[in-house]
Parts: sequence; C-alpha cells; structure tokens
Amino acid sequence: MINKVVANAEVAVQDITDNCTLMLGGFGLSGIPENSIAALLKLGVKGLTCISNNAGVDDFGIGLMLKTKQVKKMISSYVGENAEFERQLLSGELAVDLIPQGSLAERIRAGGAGIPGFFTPAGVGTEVAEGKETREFNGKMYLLESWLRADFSLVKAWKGDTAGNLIFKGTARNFNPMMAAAGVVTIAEVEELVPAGALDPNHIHTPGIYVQRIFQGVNYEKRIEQRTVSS
Amino acid sequence: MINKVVANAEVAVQDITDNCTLMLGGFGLSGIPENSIAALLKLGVKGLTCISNNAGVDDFGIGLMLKTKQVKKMISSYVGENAEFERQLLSGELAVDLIPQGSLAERIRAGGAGIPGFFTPAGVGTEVAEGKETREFNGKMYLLESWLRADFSLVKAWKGDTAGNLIFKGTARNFNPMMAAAGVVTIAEVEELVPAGALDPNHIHTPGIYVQRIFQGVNYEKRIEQRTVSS
Amino acid sequence: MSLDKIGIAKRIAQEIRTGWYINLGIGIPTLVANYIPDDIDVVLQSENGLLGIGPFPKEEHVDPDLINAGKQTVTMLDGSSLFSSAESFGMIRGGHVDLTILGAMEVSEQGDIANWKIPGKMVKGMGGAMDLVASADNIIVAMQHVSRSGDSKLLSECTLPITGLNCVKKVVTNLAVLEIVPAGGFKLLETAPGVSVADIQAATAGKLIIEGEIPEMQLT
Amino acid sequence: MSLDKIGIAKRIAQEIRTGWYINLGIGIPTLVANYIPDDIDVVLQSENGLLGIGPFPKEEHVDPDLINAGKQTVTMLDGSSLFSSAESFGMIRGGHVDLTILGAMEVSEQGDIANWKIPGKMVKGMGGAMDLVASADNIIVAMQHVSRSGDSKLLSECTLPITGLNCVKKVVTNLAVLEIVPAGGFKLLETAPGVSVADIQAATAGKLIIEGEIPEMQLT
Repeated sequence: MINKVVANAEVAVQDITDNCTLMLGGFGLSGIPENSIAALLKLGVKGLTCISNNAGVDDFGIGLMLKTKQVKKMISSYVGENAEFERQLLSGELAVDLIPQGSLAERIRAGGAGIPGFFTPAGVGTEVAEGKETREFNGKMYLLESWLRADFSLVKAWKGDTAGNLIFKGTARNFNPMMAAAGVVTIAEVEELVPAGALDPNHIHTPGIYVQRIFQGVNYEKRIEQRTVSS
Repeated sequence: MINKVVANAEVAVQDITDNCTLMLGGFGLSGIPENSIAALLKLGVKGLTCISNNAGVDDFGIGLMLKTKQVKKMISSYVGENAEFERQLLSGELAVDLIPQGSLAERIRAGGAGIPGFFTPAGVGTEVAEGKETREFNGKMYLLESWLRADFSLVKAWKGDTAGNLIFKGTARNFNPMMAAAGVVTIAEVEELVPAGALDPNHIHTPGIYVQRIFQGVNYEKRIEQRTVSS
Repeated sequence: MSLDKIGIAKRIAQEIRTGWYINLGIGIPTLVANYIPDDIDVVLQSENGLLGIGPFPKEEHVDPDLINAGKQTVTMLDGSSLFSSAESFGMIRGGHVDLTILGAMEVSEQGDIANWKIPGKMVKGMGGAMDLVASADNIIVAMQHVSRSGDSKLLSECTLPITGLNCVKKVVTNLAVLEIVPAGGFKLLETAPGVSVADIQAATAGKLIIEGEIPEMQLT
Repeated sequence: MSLDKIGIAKRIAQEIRTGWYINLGIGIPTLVANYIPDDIDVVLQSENGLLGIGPFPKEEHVDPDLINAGKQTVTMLDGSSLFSSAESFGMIRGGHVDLTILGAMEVSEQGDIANWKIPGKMVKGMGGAMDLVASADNIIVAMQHVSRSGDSKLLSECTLPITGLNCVKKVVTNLAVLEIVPAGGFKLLETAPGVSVADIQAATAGKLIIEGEIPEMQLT
C-alpha cells in the first residue's frame, strides 16, 4: 500500500505558498486541523483564501491566522464569533464570501467528485442568487452552484493509517471528508496514526486515495465553544 | 427512537402496487434484496419499472421477476448475464434505459439529496448525450443529468437496528446507501437486526432517517457469479 | 398577558407528531425539545452531522467532538447516527426532515422569511438557514410578534434581506398561533391566554385573517 | 511474431509508476495486475466500491460480499477501504484515479474510443466505461491491433458507437505501443518483438506517425 506519512505538520505544509487557496475542516472549533494551523502560523504565508465553515474565535483556530493577517479572503457560512474578523472586514483588509452551509458542503463535495455544477433550492429569491442561473424543475425553483476546489486541504481525523485512510469521531467529521476529496494536495492530521491494515476497511470514512500526506498530531486542545452540561 | 421494524418481507412490500417505480440495491448478485424480491414474486405486482445496476441472472435476483413478467422497464448500466432479459427485450415486452454506471449512482444520490440536476462528463459525444443539455466548464464539456427517485427502494444491509440505521459489508454496499435515500418508502432487509443503541453511531453507513421499514431477512443464498480462487 | 419564550416553546411542542425527524434552530426552537411529551417519539437532527440529539452531558461526559449546531456540547441516544455535513444537508435538501423550527426577524403574509442579515450591521452569515427554509415542507417560525422597537414582525412584505420565499407554514408568537394560507395572509388560529383578537390585529402589519370564534391556546 | 495477451499485459505493466491508483478493466487489463513489479507500490480500484484489490481468495476465504467489478471473488489488502458506488465514481470523475486501462473495439487517431456497443447485436450496457473514459487523465487501451475479421482497430474515425471522445493517451496492441498525439495520429513508440514497422503500417488504418528509428519492446 502507498505510504503517505510525513514527519509532522511543518513538513506537511512546507510547500504552501502565498496566495494559495486552502480548505480547512471543522465546524466551530470541532474537528479543526489544529496542528496544521499552528504550522501555517510558523510558516508565515500570506494572502491565503480560506474555505472553512467558520473562522474560528479570536484566539483559536483560523482566528489565529486572522490575527497575523495571513488571510486575504474567507469563504464560509457563518463567521460570528470573532472580533478581529469583524475589524478586518470593516476596514477592508479582509474579504468574505458567505455561502449557505448546505451549498458550501455540496460545492466542496462536487469539487472532489468532479461535478462542476449542480442545482440547489437554497438561496432562491435571496441575494445569494444574484448573478446565478435559476431554473425550474418539477415546479420548484433552483440555483446553479459551482464546485469548489483548493490547492491544499487541511483536515483533521480521529484515526488514520499510513495509507491515508481516515476515520472521524462524533460531529468532528463535519466538512472534513468532502474537503479531503476536494484538495489537490490533502494534508490529514490524526490523533492516532496506525499501520495500514489496523483499521477495519468497512469503518473508513475517507479512503486514502484522497490523502496525499498524513501525520500524527500533537497537543490537541479541542477547545469547546459552548460548554453546556446537565446536572 | 422511532421504531421501523416490520415482521417480514411480505408485510414490508404489501402496499407496492402495479406500475410502481422501484430501486433495488446490489451490484451483480452482491448486496441484492433477496427477501424483498421473493416477496414481490409472491405479491405478483406487474408493470414495474426497476432501477438497478444489473438485472440479475436467469434464475436469481431480478431475473426471477423478469421470468414472471412483472417488469416493464429496467434502468441499469449493464444487463449482460440474462438470456430471458434478452428475449423479452428483442420481443418488445421489456424496455431498457442504459445509463453510465457513475451517472446512475450520482443520479440516485442526487434524488436522495434533493439535487434535481448536475453536470457530468460521462457520455459527452455519445448517444447518452442525445437530447441532453451540454455545457462547457473550465474548458471541458459536460452533460446535464437529472435526479432519479423511486416510489419504493428495496435495499439489503449486513446489520441494521430498530431505528433503521444500516451497516453494509464489503462490496455489498454498492448502490444500497444512495437508493435508501432516494426512495419515498425505503424497505431495508438485514442479515442481523439489533436493538437501537447496539451499533456504533460512528460506523453507520445509512442513517435511519432514510429507512421507513426494516426487517431481518432469512435464508440468504448470496449466490456468487464468478467464483475465482487462488491455489 | 403574552407568552414568554417557554410558553412559545410549549405551544410549538404541541405541533409535533410521533415519528417525525425535526431540525430545531438556535434560541426558542432549541427550548421546544424540553416540552415534547414522552409518548411522542421523534428524532432531532443537528445539521453539523448528528441524528438523535440527546440531553446536555453531565460534566464528566463532556466531549468536544460531540456538539450541536449551536456549538453546545450534547450527548447521543440509543439509535443515534453520525455523518458528514454533505450528508446532513442532503437529508435536509432531499426533504427527509419532517419539521423545521426556527426564529425570524420578519415573516411576510406570503410565507417569506428574513432572519439572517440587518443592513448596516455586521453580517455573520446565514449558516444553514437558507438550506433549511428552501428545503423543508413544514416550517414553523418561533418569534416575538413585534420587535423591540415595537414594529410588527408579521408584514405584507419583508423589508430585511430575504432568507427564503414562500416557505413558512405557521408562526407561533408571544401573542398568537397563525397559519400562512396559500393565497397569502396570516390566518389566526389561536390567541395567547389573556390576549385579545384586537391586540393581535394591532400588532400585525400584514393581512390578518380572522374567521369565526378564535380559541385560546391550551397550555399545560 | 506478435504478442499474446500476457505480452500485452506485461508491456502495459511497464507504464505503471509507484504511488498510482489504477482502475483495470475486464480482460487483458485485469492481467496487468500480475506483472506489476514488487517494488512498484500501487493501489487497484474496483468501481463497485473497493480500493486495494488483493489476490483471488483461497477456496476457504471466498466471500460473496467481496467481489471486483468483473463480479469475481477477491480479497483485500492491509490498507484497503470500502465505499459506495457514488463515492467510487466520485473518485473516478474527480480525477483521483491516476491510470485507467481498458479494452476497446476501436480507437481513433483523435483518441476517441468505442467499446460498448455493436449495432445489430444485443447491447449489454456501458457499465462504468463512459464514466472512466470521460474522467481519467491517463487512459491506456489494451487490444488486438486488428479485429478477428482482419480490419484495423486503429482508425481515422471510429465507426462504432462512441464511448468517449479525445481520451485515449496510449494504445498497446499485439503489434506495437502507440501514443496518441494532441494534433491527431498514432505515434509509433515501440514495435513488438519480430514485428516490422511495415507490418504495423499495414495493420493501421488511421494516421501512423513514424519518427526516426523505432525501438523494439523490451519484455522480461
């Protein structure tokens, strides 16, 4: 089996250059590629276009890359929890494309699956539809949406094997599987890296064909945004 | 959790009527809904349109329903292994729509996911493209394909729980997950039916939301078309 | 006497039927879960990839890898399942979710909804709201009848940027339960306890349809 | 002396590079797997939902739930993965498969391929062939240079119904290795042992491009 293992995050991201388009997995702070983000901060690349459902918080996740002004543009569905984001947006330093969450997920899935365009009802009659083709099917209106692809996808999984196969845990799966397929180069960080053959082939969420580099991450913080408990 | 269990195949299929459109899971004879097919033979409904990648063999799978002349039309990608099929097709008793396998899979997936149309390169320049819109994206030509949906989907899984969650085994997964999502009523037969909570939520391939009825099948033959062994 | 948030949530819970898969938005809709009767068997969907949302975890069971769409830590139930965001919105778009309950800033008498953007304010994004309202067959809005500044939120036409067209089926406010009829208009179904039809009329800018005697809500 | 099927398979195996994901069609392409050198690390894809096809099983390990696209019983390897048909063709359509090897009835000098239908004969269907040829960047055709009736299968234009346009990159036949050049034409790269350029010229109806000395295939 083809071996995709690299030593660590620094090695994995080293050829990411200024003005690249990146996809970063995660929903809120759950399932984000913490190690790859840290390595990007260290690498110091600028002018990045980041496709990610959210933009992190001020001091964690993509928020860290906003602080260092490495991000030129965010493509997201919701960017609510970040004051620095708001400041840069209002000052014109940062551009943002807001996309309905389902359309974002499906456009990324389409990118990985070689489907350049598809019709969805989300956004019909709204400003999301501006400039887009609309068409009626079976008496309902739909918008034509296009695929999204990235130069690099940075994803985070629970377990992975040396062949690049990935298994996610809980709701930390979210955007990670589609992004893994939509990156020209996909970098996967995992909490536990195991030999090829150690994962049940039936349990694999992302087949290794989509993953070009894999490494075992370290020091996962897994910060919780809304710690809600019952008594 | 909502309970989807019905007693057996006969009960599960009892409201399927003449001229319905059905989807039947399976690739070749692997992962086909053996029990539901047997119940359809007993029920004797006619004029069925069957969406299935293949049409079984003369004495097994959908081939059994061809013998009893219950099928009006097949929508498939490959129908090679069936003499009765050929006879009925040539005599005009049976209609067939041949669809590229990937387009078939994606059209069914689109049906379940609420996407009425999408662009694919498969079939450009061929007779599959006749009457279909073609469009260029990024310098490559694509066809517009439409979703497929069915009145009833008959799928077969390895394990399932009372809430309708399904896990498939090996390459018997094939078309079953997409078909489960694309049926107005989806009937799942499983080799092993377990209580809700007995399956790891992370391992579930088809969430129960897509399944309206589930039962534990009996007497699986699992016939092999090409038994190839190494010495 | 108008309803508080819990009252609105309790009234909406009465709309729920056994066997339904339900997506609950943030705010009052989330509260609805607390008032679904025990004999009503439903499954709650979280669009970040979970079917079968359980209660909030006990402190020792908090799992950062298990959150709902509001980013709150949650638990699973027997029969829960996990999936990707693409699968989740496939479910939503494909019409597999039976009921969507969400908040709104404005609803029009045509069933249009505005709930994602206020011109001049920082736009945080629509999240999954546009997908939900464009896809669901049964949408109930939970909101206050009038805004903090006293303006009716039930209008002939929305003034704020639209989230979706012709989609809302029912509105439950602190004052009333209203159905949006196909020809256009808010048909008054029930009044909140102690609220008069005249109160509701005064608080409704869009076309209000009043037919016969209007019963008062029965809340337990 | 032209090549037999095994010779064709051996020659195609030389095209394979380490790290590639490869889809092998039925017939000669399937044989290629037997001649990939041990030091070349590749993964074979089966479009019915398996990455990492292993050898045929021993009798006692035959599993009806584990077959390849030719419906033959197979095994898995360490690192294999399983998935649905939609995911499988997503992989193919998305360009993740590095090499596709398949048979053909005809190939044109533009790289068009016909391999699914003969007018007047029972049509069995295209299976996954149209998806594969429309999607793959690197397609090698394995076939006999002429048909059983003696007609060239390398034509200026296909006469049979098309499977895909402008897609074949290389053709390996019992007589030669040929590359399809962007401007159109079969560029002769290698001759089979004991086969002359004149033999190939005589068996090729489409435009044959011969530049300089043509080496003979080196087969082990």
